[in-house]
This record gives sequence, C-alpha cells and structure tokens, in this order.
Amino acid sequence: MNKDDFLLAVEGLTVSFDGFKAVDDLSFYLEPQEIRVIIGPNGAGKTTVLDLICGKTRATAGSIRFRGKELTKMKEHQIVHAGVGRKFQNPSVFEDLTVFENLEVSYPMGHTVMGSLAFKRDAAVIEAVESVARTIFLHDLLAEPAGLLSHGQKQWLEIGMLLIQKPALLMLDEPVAGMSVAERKKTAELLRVITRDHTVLVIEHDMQFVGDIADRVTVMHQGKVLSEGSIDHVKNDPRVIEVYLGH
Amino acid sequence: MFADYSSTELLSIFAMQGFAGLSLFSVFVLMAMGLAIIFGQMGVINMAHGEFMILGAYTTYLTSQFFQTYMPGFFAGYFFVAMVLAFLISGALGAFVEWAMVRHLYRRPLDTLLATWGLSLIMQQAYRSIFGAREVGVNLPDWMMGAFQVTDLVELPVNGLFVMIIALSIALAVYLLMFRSGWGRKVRAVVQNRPMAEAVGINTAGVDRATFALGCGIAGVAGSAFTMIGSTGPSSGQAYIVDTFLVVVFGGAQSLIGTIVSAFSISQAQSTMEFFLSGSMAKVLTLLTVVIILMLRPEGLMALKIRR
Amino acid sequence: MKQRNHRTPGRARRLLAGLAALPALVALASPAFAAGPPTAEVNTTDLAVTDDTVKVGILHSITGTMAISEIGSVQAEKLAIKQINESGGVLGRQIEFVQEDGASDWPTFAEKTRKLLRQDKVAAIFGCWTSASRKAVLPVMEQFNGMLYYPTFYEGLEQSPNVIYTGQEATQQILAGIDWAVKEKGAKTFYLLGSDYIWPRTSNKIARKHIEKKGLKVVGEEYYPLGHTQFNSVINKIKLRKPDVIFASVVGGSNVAFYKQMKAAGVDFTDESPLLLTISVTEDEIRGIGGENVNGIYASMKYFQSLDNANNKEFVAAFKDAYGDDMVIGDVTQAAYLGPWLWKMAVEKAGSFDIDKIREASPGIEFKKAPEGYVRIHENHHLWSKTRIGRAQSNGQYEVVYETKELMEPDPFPEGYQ
Amino acid sequence: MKSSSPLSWLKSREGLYYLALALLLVVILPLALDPFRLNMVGKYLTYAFVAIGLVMCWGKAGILSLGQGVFFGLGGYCMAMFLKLEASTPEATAHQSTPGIPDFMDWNQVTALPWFWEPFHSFSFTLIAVLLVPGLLAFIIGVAMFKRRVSGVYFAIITQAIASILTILIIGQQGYTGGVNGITDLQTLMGWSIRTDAAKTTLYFVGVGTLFVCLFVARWVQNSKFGRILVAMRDQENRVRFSGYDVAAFKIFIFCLAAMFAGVGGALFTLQVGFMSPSFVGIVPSIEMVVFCALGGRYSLLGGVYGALLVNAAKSGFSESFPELWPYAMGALFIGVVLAFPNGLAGLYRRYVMPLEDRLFSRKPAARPARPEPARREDKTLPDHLSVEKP
Repeated sequence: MNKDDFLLAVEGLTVSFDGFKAVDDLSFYLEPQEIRVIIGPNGAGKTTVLDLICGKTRATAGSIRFRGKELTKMKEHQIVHAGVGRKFQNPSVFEDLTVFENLEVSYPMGHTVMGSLAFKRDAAVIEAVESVARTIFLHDLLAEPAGLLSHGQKQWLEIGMLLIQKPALLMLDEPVAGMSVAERKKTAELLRVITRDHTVLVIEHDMQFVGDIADRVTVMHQGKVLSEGSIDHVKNDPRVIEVYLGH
Repeated sequence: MFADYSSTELLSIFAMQGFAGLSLFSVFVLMAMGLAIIFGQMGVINMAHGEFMILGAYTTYLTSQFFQTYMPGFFAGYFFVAMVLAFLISGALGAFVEWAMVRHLYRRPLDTLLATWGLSLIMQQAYRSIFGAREVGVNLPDWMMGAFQVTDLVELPVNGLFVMIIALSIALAVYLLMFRSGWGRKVRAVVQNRPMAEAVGINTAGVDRATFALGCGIAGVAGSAFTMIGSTGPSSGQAYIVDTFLVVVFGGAQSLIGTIVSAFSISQAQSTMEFFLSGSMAKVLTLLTVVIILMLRPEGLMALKIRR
Repeated sequence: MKQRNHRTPGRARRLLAGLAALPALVALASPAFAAGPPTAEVNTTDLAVTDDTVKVGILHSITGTMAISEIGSVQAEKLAIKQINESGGVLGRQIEFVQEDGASDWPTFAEKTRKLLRQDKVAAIFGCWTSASRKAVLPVMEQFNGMLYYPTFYEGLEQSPNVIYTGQEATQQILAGIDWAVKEKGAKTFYLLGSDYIWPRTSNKIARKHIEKKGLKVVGEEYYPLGHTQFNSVINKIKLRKPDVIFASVVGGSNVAFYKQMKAAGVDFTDESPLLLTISVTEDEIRGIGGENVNGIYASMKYFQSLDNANNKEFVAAFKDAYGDDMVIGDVTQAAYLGPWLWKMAVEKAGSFDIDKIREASPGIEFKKAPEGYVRIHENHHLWSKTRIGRAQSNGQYEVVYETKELMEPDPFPEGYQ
Repeated sequence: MKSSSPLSWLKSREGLYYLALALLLVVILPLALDPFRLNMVGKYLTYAFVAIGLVMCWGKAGILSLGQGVFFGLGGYCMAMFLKLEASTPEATAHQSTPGIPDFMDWNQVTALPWFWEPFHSFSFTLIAVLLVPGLLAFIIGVAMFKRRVSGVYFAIITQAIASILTILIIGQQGYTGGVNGITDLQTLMGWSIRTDAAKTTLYFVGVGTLFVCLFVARWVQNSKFGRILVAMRDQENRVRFSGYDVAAFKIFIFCLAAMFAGVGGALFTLQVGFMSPSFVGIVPSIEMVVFCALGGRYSLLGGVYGALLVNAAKSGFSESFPELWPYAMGALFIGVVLAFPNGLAGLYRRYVMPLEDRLFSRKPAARPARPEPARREDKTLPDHLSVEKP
C-alpha cells in the first residue's frame, strides 16, 4: 500500500527539546474512517504527536503526509484548511463570545481578513450552526456566552467547533477528562455519531471509554510506539503491562 | 583614522575603550538585575524601576548630607552605609507597593505596566516636592573620584571599578540567592507552578512580596552607585527605563544569565559604535540592532527551549 | 488673580509663599501710587490695565523635566516685579502677575500663551526657556500681538517683533569665548561636544566657522541624545585626539554625567590640558554637578554671580533675601530678571502699555542698573552686552577672569557663519 | 440573529449613545465654549483617534502598543511638511541663503529640498501619506513581530523602543526634520489661514466629522465577524489558529488600522495646534494615550473618546489651578483605574447607569450590549512569562 493511500501517514517523526526527544522516530498510519486511540503513560509524548500533526510544534525530523500533502511544511491555518481539526486537552472556547458566535467563528467561510470583514450571517450559516448545536446538545444555549457553560458543555462546544469545520481528520485530546459519569456517557454517544463520517484520532486514559470507541489502539512510551493493534491485543501485550504496572 | 597615532597610543586607547565597554556593562547589569528578577521571575513590568533607582540615589544624597554635617570624620566611608540604606529603603517601599498594588495584578501583566507607570509619575512628583525640581549634587569622598594611573595614557577611574565591583557582587549574590539557597528554590517553584507551590506549603504571597522587594532594593543600590556617574534629579530615572527593559528582554526573560549576556553584548556594541560613530547615531543603531534581533529571535538570547 | 508657588526647600519655600501673596496685598494697600496717566490714554488695545494695576504673565515649566532649569527664571521675574511695585510700579500701576505652567510640554506653552493673551489680556509675558517652547509660542504671540521677554541664551536665527531676547544669542557667547581661548591660552585645536539638539548644533556650527577662519583646527565634533549618561567613549576619543580646548554645550542631566565621568577618568581641569570651555554650565548647573567636579573649567557667558559691581551685589543680596542664602544665580536667572525692568522702561518711554508703542520704544533703551552692569536693546530686539569668561571654583562659583572691553553686538543672523 | 439594513443600529440604544456624543460635540460644546476653549477640545479630540485605535488593538485584540505616539507623530509630520512647504515660498524666505526651502533647513546648511520632502508639495499626496506612512510602518512592524508571534509584554516593550529610536532620529536629523523644535510656524492650508478663530472652529468641526467617520469604521469592523475573531484571539489565540485562521494577518490588519487612525489624529493635531514636534512621538505621550483609553474603558469605542476628552480636560483644569498636584492626580488615576475599575468609565456606565436607563424607559433589561465585556479579566497574552511562542 502506498503511503498516500492512507489518510494520515506519520513516518520517522522526531522532535527534540534541548536534546530531550519527546517523540522519537515515530511511525503510524491511519486509514480513512478509522478511529484510533493513542494511550500511554504521562510524558509518553501523546499530546506532542497531536501538536506536531496540527503544526503547533515543528518536527525536528520525519514526515507527516495527510491526503498526499506534507503537513510539516505547512502553517497551522493551512493545515486546518487541509482538513485537520484539533481539540485541546483543556477546553478552549471563546468565553466572551456566545455559543452561536463560537460556532460561527469556526464555520469554514470568511477565514481571511477581508473575508471576515465581508462575512454575512446568512441562512446557510444559521442552519449549519443550529444543526451542529443540536448534535452537541447545546441548541438551547446558543445565545449564552460560552464562559457560562459547564466544563463538560465547553468540551462539547469545542468538539462542535471542530465538526462545523467539516474536517477529514478529527484529533481529540482527552475529550472526557474531568467529566461526570453522565456527561461521559453523552460524550461517548456524541463520538459515535461523529465517527460515522470522520476519521478520528483520540488521546484517552479511560480504558473503558477506549474500549467503547477504538478501532485500533496505539500505545506510546517514551516517544516511541510500544504496541499497536486492537484493544484486546494491546491489553495483553506484556510490554504494555510492564509499562503500566511494572517498576 | 589611526594613521596619526603611535602604536602605544593605540594600545592604550583600546585598553581604555575596553574598560569603557566594561563599565557600561556593569551599569547595565546593575540597572537590569533588579528588573530581571521582577520581570523574569514574576512577570511583572515595573515601569517605576527608574524611580526606585532614584530613590536609592536620594538616599545616598541624604546620607552624604548627614555624614557631612554630623560625622565628617567618617565621610570617606559613608557610601557603604548609603548603599545599605538605599537597599533597605527601596526594598521597603517595594514591599509596600507589592502589597498595595502589584499583588492585585499578577494575572494582568499589561495592567501592572500601567499601574506602575502611574506610580512612577507620583514618585517623580514626590521627589520634586521634597527635594526640589533641581538636581542635587551628591558629594563623594575624594578616594572615589580618582583614577588609577596604569601607564602614561591609561587611567582607570576608581568609580568605574567600584561600579564594576558592585555589579559583580550583586550578580553573584543574586545567583547564590536564587540558585543556591532554599529561598531561591521557593521563588523558582512559585514561578514554575504557583498552585503546586502553594500546595506544598510555600507561602507564595510572602515569596512574591520578598521577590518584588528584592528587585526594588537592588534598583536602590544601583541608583546609589549611579550617583558616582550620573545625575540625581526627579526625572533622572526615566533615562534608564528603555535601555533597562531592552537589556532584560534581549537576554530572555527568566534567565539571569541571559540578562548578563545581553548586558554584555549591548554594552560592547554601544561602546564600540560610539567610538567609531557619533553618539546619537550609535544609540540609534544599537537600539535598532536589538529590536531587529528581537524580531528575529523574540524569545531573547538565552530562553529555554521548552515544550509548550 | 492666580498664584502658585513652586515648593523649594526650607526657607525659600516660606518666603516664596509670602511673596506670592504680595502683589495682591500691595495692590490693595497702596492706591496712593495710582498717580499715573488715565487708563484710556495708556491702554488703547484692551489690555488688562486698570487705574492702579496692570496684569502680566509668567509662563515657565514648573512641572516636568524642564522645571529644573526654569525655576530660577520664575524667581527672578517675581523678584523684579516685586521691586518694581515697591518702587511705584509702572506708570503708577502695580503689576499683578498671572503665572501659568508650561509643564515642559510645547503645545501647553502655546495653549497657555493663548489663554494669557486672550483671556487674561496680559500686557507682557515673561517666559519660555527652551527654544522649542519659544518656537511654539511665537505664532501665538504674533497672531495676538503680545510681547514676550525671553531670558535664555539661545541659537539665534530668529528676530520677532513680538519678542525681546534678554539672553545672549550664540555669536555673543561663542566668538568672545573662542577669541579669548586663542589669544590668552594659545589654543590651536578644538573638540566640539554637545547634546543633540538645535542650540548645541548651531553653536558648534558658528564655533567651527570661527575656528576655521582663524586657520585653526577642529579635531572632533560629537553629539549625544538629550539625557545620555554614558560618556566614557567620547572621553577616550578626546584623550586620543588631544585637543587644546574642549568646547562643550552639553545640557541637563547629561552634564552631570559628563563632568563626573571626566573627573573620574583622571582629567583634572585645573591643569588646563585640555582646557574646557563651556557655554552651557551656569552656577545653577554646578549645583547638580558638584563644584569639585568642574573645578577649573571655563565658561563664556554674560553674567556670573560673582561679578564685582554695585548693581550685582544689590541684586544678589535681594535674591538671597527673597529665596534663601543657599540660592545660586546663573546667567539665565539674571537675564530673566532684566525682563520686567526692560518692559517697565519701554512702557514708560512709550507712555503707553500698547504693544506696538512698546515695540517702537524698545530699541535704544538702556538699563544701567542691570546686575550684569549695563545693557542696551538693539534694533534687532536682542541686547548689547559684554561677554565674560569665568573660571569655575570648587565652591560652585565662577571667578571672572576676563571680560570683553566693548559691548558685544547681538547678531542673530551672522553673515558668514551660516 | 436578525439581519437588517446597515444603518438600522442607529435607532437602537447604541445609536442613541452615538447621537448623544454627536450632540455634545456638534451642538453643546460649540455653544457653551468660547473659540479658545473649543480649540482646546479640538486638540483633545485628536487624541481620541489614537484612543479608538487602541480600543480596537488593545481592548479587542489584546495587543498593547506603547508606540502609538510614533504613528500619531508620523501623521502629524506628514501634514506639517505640507504646511511648512506652503509657508516656505521663495518670496517668504527671500532672506535665506537658499530661498524656497523651510527655514530650519537653511539654518542647517541644507541647500536643496531633500527628495522625500518633494511630494509633500501636493495636498492629495499628503492626505494619502497621512494614512499610508503610519500604516506602512505599522505593517512592517506587524509583519516582523506578529509573524514571529511576538506578543504581550514583549510587543509593548519593542514598540516602546521604536518610539525611542524615532525620537532620537528626528532630533538628530534636524536639517531634515526640524530637530527638537519640530516643524513650526505653520500658517496656511492652501492659502487659508489656520490661525484665525474661524479657521480653528472650522477645523474643530472637520475633526469631529472625521472622528465620526473613524468611529463608524471602527464600529463596523468591531461588529463584523472580524471583530468577533479579534475577541476570540484575545481569549484563545491557539483555538483561533486551529480553527483555520492566520492569526498574524488579523493582528497586522488591526494594528495598521489603529496606526492609520493615529496618523489621522496626528494630522488634525498639526492643523489645530499649528506645529509638530518630536515630543509627541516619544514614550511619554505614547503611554499617556494608553491611559486615555484605559480610563474611558478599553473595550468601548465611545469610552475611548470620552477618556481622551476627560483626561485632557482634567489635565488643563488641574494644571491651571494646581500644577503640582497634576502628576499626583494623573498617577492616582492610572493606578485607580487599573486596580478598581479596569473597564474604565464605560464599564462603570454599563454597571450603574444602564440599569437605571432600563428602569427609566421600562425597557426589558439591556438587549445585551454589542459585545459582552469581560469582567475583570486576565491577560491571556501572557499566561506565565512565556508570551513568546516558538513559531
């Protein structure tokens, strides 16, 4: 299989901070419609991988091919336009804007300076915003400033902001962290809806949640891939057990 | 341009020019050290830094008056007393300002900039009301105003050497305090993770106050030392502020070593350029170079490369 | 009437406060003086002149960076006004002054001038210090036809019908100073050093022309930004070039730094090698620099506090009486003191407060009681005056070592020096 | 989510506020003040242009520039150069060694008009330059800084250094710039004397008109999606970036816009005051301009205008009666505003007066103000000291 047949092909990816290799010669591949979860102990370099893909951190070496484009050379906003959406670990929404405006800002139109000045809130925009808002359970709160939402609602809003961009690849960093049990269930439900028509790359700790959603799991340790495969495969991999339980 | 001079003359001039660069360096280190602590370690922009320096200078002035009037016999040594007093008084005012103002603004660094600018206006006018609008002349003991005759041409000013010694001692003291003492560990802990530092029982408010006071106190000592080479007037402090900030920023905030490296490079650049160009153009070129380098390398010379 | 006093330490403050209340008191207490000609006759242009008072303006910076320099002028002007009032006022009218603060900000100077001329309708303004403030005020003076008495020695290149320049213009100070250095001290090479703005640059231009005309040599010319405090490099350059004379026009806080650093670099001015000749360090500046740091430098100016003549002794005594024994009086302070007197004489010569008549009457007016000895107003609104060379002592005073025989003619647009 | 005609907002409560300002500036002040005081108000208003720019730049986008004086000065110098050339006709300068060039050049042995002065013979060029010269400099600075992600305190300090550089340059190159005295003795604008009372009053109204044009432009920008993105950027710069926006481009645009506003203000200042000097370019005036904005309310356009008016009026008033107290008052104002009401006058108004209005006109409680303003917010620009990110 040619690597451009994959949606995302990460090969030999390395980044070092003052000599410390946070990600070390990492390779993995995502197929279209796949749901991949990255797990690993703290400091394994999981978040850094997402940072590298979305351009927040620049790679020292290696390549990231996405739909045939080389992401390591592109700017963040270009990567977004190429179809990669990324949710941060801490909910990062615009607290001074309303839920509607949050979603509207992410709507994939008027992304240039002039475009945003000329942007009109037409029926298509309102329709798109409302439909996403329904998906993320925030339809009744469209006029509220995002700052007033609960932690879980902010997480959903951020996911909604990704959805409205219609990305080909969604990257979620710990989407259920800090959520109540009820919220967690709702989020899992939300993710299932999303995964119907997106490729998703998730970082998560909650193994139950991982088991619920993952097609394949990649286990990272000290910047490298430790194990890869189905959830059962990695659960029984002695190296993984060593890392999680050993020492 | 050197054709007219003999080689000994040239050598002496280069020696003295090197010394000029070094004394400018010590001036920058003195100015910047207090600011580097406050800005680098606390993220607070203290626009009144120059006024704290002048507070030290006025303290020195008052001490010299006192010694002249009441203890003329000890006049030769008053300067050391003055420096200690300058440190204490500026530090005390710093602690007060931290308590009254700065502590409310820790999460709003741009606002500290405005508030401390307001403070600097008030301090300037207070100096004007108390000491008059004119500059005051600070009398120095004779031994400080002399020069060492090294060769016929090379003379090293005592006060230049003195400023150098003070600068180096303060740099050393700050280094020991920050990196070799328990207190310094606390400060760095607070800088790196405030909630965590609080959780392990560090009195973060106390650490903040002491850090700010320390920075202001060092500014006071710097001002005290500057009475030897500069003027002491209500608005003299303003002359230092831009240079000082540039030194700190250029060095890379948070890095005391960076501050020293940057003070060294800026002072050498400036003093070399001053020798070959006219004064104003040298200043413009120095500032411009610093700004351009900062644009290319905004994190400063010595910033740590860390994961963000 | 508006009053404000600048706070100066100790006794001066109290005296000043007393003084500030004075014009009002005198105006109330002494209607007997009001024996002057009727108001309608002496004031045809709607100035603030009543049967027994006349209003003038004092406009200097008493806040901001320039306050350092301008305080002395304010004190001198108030002293002159007080003395004039005590001696019967002007055309039988007591002078009241409105003091405004230019706040070291040039538009504020222009704004306050407008206020003084339009709202207060003052008959004259004593004020300004920097050239920049004068330049800002000038169009307003000309538009509303006021009369400004400007005290500072300055670069020349100006001659307004609405200004009387009571300080020296550049050539008066410089030509005499350089001639003296060449003749008495055998100077052959000069190093020109100044703060970077118009006055030092123009002064050095004139100096350079004059030096080169004599076939002598300028071995360096250098300017530093206002407020600059590091002079080590230039001191090295001076040591390298070994000029006979350093011709210095450094001002403000830079002055303090420059002389302290010269001293510290082992330069003893009393050796006179090189000799330092300044046109910017008056006794006022020495207070900030410290007498021991300038001991042995020479200054070329028209006035020194130590001038030995009866007028000056009286003036110095009156000044110290009013503001305290620790006061020093510099060249500009004395020039400021001349302002109100020259105005009074012009008014009395014209028999009117009208600006146009004062302007006509001014040229030729002599002030024989001037502390500097004698001055006369030239057609070009500057003063004929002598130039003196003083040698600074460690007590902060100048010892006068030379004085031009003749009065120097003011020449604001010197041919051959531009 | 209604869409309506572009001017319908004028009928809303917000429209009333603008109307009230117009009423104050166009009717009340001209009737109440003599030409002298009115001219002073005109001068204050020129600072309001800077304040509007700062509201956009600092309040909305979180970019604090301590160098707005640079742009104000550049605009002012452009206008001053035009006026100076007009005043330096060969007839008026016949006594100079080189007639026809500005007097200060002649004093400095400049014998021919420098090339960069030439185009300022043309008024239309001057008008364009007033906008473009500050705009261009802002663009260069913006590209250099924002592309490298310089922000927060670093940006503030670098702009401050730039202000310092420009001041030294202008003062040092006095043959071309008039040095520390500035460009003075400006008399006529295309033959029309700018010194008479009538002219000053006319200029006042021109200033008010231009101010409203700028206000409307600023308001339009603020209420467009662009404005929402600015606010979003201030909150979560990364989120905006990873929502597919080129953050630097937005910052550059708003910084240029603010610079152009400042330039217009500077040009009007030159006309009102009759000269331009480097003392408006430096650090102190630049910081004072930030205070106007902070006092009025850094998130409110109208607040900025009122801030500029009030601080300056207070300054004149105070310094007429208690000159020594003024610096204390100004300093206390700074500290007080920052500590006690960081949203400035506009914030106070919104908090205390607006509810009264609601009751008075028995409206339903505030149809939410155009932009909800953050309560006492933290600078997101510098979470720790690491406001500079590696690109």
